[in-house]
Amino acid sequence: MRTELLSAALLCLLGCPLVRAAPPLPTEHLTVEKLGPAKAHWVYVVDEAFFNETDARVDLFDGDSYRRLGQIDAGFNPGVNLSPDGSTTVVATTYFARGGHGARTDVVEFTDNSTLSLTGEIVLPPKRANTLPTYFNLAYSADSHFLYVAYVTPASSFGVLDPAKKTVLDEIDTAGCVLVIPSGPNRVSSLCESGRMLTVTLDADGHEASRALSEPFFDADTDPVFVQGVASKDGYLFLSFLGQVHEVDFSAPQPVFRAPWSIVTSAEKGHWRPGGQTVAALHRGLGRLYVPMHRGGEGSHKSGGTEIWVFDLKTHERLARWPLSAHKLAAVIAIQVSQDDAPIVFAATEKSDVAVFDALTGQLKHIEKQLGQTSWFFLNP
Amino acid sequence: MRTELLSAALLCLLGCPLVRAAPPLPTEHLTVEKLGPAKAHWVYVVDEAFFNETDARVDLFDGDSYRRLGQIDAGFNPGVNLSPDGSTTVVATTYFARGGHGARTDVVEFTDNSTLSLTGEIVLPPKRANTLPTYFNLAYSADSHFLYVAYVTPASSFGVLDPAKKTVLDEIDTAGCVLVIPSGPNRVSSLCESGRMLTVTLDADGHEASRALSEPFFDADTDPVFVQGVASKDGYLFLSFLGQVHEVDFSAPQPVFRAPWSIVTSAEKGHWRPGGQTVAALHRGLGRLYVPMHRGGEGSHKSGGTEIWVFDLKTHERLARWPLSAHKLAAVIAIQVSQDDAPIVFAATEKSDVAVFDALTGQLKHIEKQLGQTSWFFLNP
Amino acid sequence: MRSIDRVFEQSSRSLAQRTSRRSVLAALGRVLTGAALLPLLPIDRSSRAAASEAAASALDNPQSCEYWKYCAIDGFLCSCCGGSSHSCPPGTAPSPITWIGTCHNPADARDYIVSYNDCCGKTSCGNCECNRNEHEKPMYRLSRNNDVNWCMANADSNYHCSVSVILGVAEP
Amino acid sequence: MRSIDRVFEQSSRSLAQRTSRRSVLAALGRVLTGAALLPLLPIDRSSRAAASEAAASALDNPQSCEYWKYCAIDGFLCSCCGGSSHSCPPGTAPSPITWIGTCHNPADARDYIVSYNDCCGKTSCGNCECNRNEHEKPMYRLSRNNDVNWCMANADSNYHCSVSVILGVAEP
Repeated sequence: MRTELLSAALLCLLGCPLVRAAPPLPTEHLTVEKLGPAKAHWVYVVDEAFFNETDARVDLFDGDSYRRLGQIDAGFNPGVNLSPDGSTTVVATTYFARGGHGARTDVVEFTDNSTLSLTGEIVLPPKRANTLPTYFNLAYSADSHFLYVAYVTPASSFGVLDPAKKTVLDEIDTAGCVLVIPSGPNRVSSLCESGRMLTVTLDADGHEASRALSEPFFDADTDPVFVQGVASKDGYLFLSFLGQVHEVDFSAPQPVFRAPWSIVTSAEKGHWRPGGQTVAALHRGLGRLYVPMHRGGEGSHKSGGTEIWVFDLKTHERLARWPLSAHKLAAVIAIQVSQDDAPIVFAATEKSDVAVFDALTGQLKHIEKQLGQTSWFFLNP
Repeated sequence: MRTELLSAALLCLLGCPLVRAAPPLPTEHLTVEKLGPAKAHWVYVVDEAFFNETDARVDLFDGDSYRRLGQIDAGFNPGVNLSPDGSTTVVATTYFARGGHGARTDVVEFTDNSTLSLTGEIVLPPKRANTLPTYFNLAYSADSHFLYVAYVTPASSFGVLDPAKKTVLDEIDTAGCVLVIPSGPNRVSSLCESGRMLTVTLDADGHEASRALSEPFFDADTDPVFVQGVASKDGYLFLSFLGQVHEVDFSAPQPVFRAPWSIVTSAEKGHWRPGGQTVAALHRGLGRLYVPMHRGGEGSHKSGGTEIWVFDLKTHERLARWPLSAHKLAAVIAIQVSQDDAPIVFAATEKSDVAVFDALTGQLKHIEKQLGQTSWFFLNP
Repeated sequence: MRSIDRVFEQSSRSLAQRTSRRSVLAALGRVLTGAALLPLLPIDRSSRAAASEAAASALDNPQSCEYWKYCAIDGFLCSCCGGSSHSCPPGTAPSPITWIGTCHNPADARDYIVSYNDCCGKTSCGNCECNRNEHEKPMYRLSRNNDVNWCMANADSNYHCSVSVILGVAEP
Repeated sequence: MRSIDRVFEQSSRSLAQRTSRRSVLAALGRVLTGAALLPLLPIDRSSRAAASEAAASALDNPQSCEYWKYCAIDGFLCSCCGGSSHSCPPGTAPSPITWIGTCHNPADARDYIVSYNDCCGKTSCGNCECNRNEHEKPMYRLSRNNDVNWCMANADSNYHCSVSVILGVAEP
């Protein structure tokens, strides 16, 4: 800086009379930014801030300009999601009356995504699941009439909320099954230890109308599925620790489980594994699945990927392997892909750097250093 | 780790029958640690956690074992101090009803230093000075009967609290002067822009009995003093930006200003400067003053020291210069010294590493990496 | 190790299927109480401590993530926060509920059942982050899961750090 | 530059000696209102922006701590947080009270009076920390001090980031 100042001073000695002839810079007026219409390459980065865990936040980041557009406070161990139309960010979180201690208040806060201002809140019973972010800690019904929030005390249940009236409608017991996987206007499914899915159907007032337990679709002993499911065209898909893909069609009253397929060959199985905090991303239009993969054994299911593998959802063919060490990137523990026609992949490393790739070619476009402290989850419309 | 596991397994193949003959490890019982009696080399490290500023904390660190002994939550922009007998840590801080936003509660919290448990709090009017830590944001009277807390709204005043009854006794206007410099059982001095000191004397109930304004003892235009004063045998000393030492005797009803002296030669003046967040430490028994010093000009008063200079308080002689670059230490922005006969110096760098030196020889004893996020202030009894 | 794992997996599975919080707490209480009733064997712990200090490998160092007892811990090691591998730092409260693991101690070639309790009520310690997941399971198998905040049922439910407490030996 | 500095130092000194919060706010309000009344000069700002982008030095880059307007800023640059050098990020609120500085713009060799407002009501932005202190003074000269949280008087008084707003030119 000193050198630059010196240059400027020298410049001034030569050219100042000329420069001074120009009118001075105008007075500025302090304003508050508003966001324009949402863009396909924006992404909401959920930063757990694990080392200062009461100070989690969501950073809105632009994958084209590589700029941070704003921030939403997220409290402690939050669940975060977007409304189906993308206009609202909901944060289910816990606050303490004295920062890191004191009386607990569980709450869902609503943020207008065009202004990043809070528009309201719903105070919850102090039962909210305190866990890592997934799409299923807090989720809207497809028509936005209900909002569901997962409870674990450690008994498991969920809350049904009215996001318009900002009220709690009911609490529904899930018999040991966890999380809120929404489908249609009034169905909530939960994952059970038995490898089954519990589906509760609600009536118009948000109370339980009926429930059904599926047949087991995975084995929690031999090959459990990650709870970080990914939205597909007609439901969600779940990866297993060993790389099985369980596609679940939620378009009917009860979930339909397609025959699972494997992202690893029999030679790779058990040696190459998916892992991390967010274990896959799917471009629904192109049917491309992006999975951070690592070499590892039992117990490595939270290790980040040293490569990103790309699959065709229809043919199950592996289309590409993107090695990350060439870019000097640390292991990737969270991933997302934009849903437009010129898609980009966001990949967060264990150092909380975020890499942006061309989703079609795998070309590295940008590395945003230190986007948050521990960014483990991405949301986009 | 894999290699070690393998070694262990191999070891087991050879020696397991023998090893197995030993009884198994006993069942453990989960307990909560208590602290023994305080030791002279313990230090309370105030971590502003500036990047997650609602999550400030105080780390208790042992300068002999180099272990962290425990933690005290400190909220947002805290003022922190110890009771005169060292038994209590007081934290004046601000909490928001919703973590980073919402209704503001200003409060003083009391922690028992033998258990690190909270023992009580006093809720304040929402006027507490939100600023960087000094000894004068929050301070006990010498007999512990009163606790004073600085207010800035931006009008300045201070609160008089009863730490035994946990009540607010009064608020006293300070006519633009700031901070609470305690002396005796009932006097509070504040620093004024005019270079004067305002001293308010309280009655037995904590109300103002009288006030007096001193003559100017520094010039805020030409050579302002840092507000980070340091306790001396009979009062406090204040360094100026250019390296003047203003010793103030607080043992009489009104402060007495000794003739200032300089820690820099006329050749060094303006080129070598003190700076940082906590700009000096004093061993009161030995009369040794430790000052982080840097080369810099106007505006560099918050730059950390690249050397620590050691002075004799009586002779004003410079006893030593400790260069820090040899130890690969970043610039030192906070310093403290233990008050015992085998004293050690704690020096926090701008990277929040804490170096421990032999205070007599300058020998580096230890570097504790990343002791907090932004540790800017040390307290010890 | 497999056999004892299976016992615990099955017991935890039945636990998680229960729906009332009280019954889950009571069941976990039974497990913990049972373990606490295991006799304290007459062992000179000081000599053991000295020996393990001499070895000083990461596997033996409770301030290292590689310490054998931490095989499924996820969080900040209390031993770096003013506690130890099985004690909470001053001023925090242990979680009464917990997740359970089985870890292999290479020093005596035994498998031990450990409970990973959280210490609660102060803001995150932030030191010695450690994330190991041997036989860890997703949240639908709650008593084998280390992603949830096990301080959830504490009066002060903020998470500070984690310990690993030996409940007993798991003979093969 | 010295002369205008002196004017502001004196005005701030008299401010700080006042004791009622309302009067301090009113006085600061007068300063700000006065500045806002300075005429907007007819300048093609887009061409200026393009030119400065071309230069692209740190002195010209509002996302750099070296940017000329930031000569006494202390905190996170709002331009790295969704705002700009003189706008707050979405969903935050500007502080109505402020500290004042005089910075030299090498591009036109003029000194400008700037106000360093904080943007408030969200938790710390944490990006582009910048701590510069030209003519910054300790807390007893409050209106020249950047250590206090200038969100202190906001309804939501949490500190998020800082801006530097040109109030006017300081002719020598």
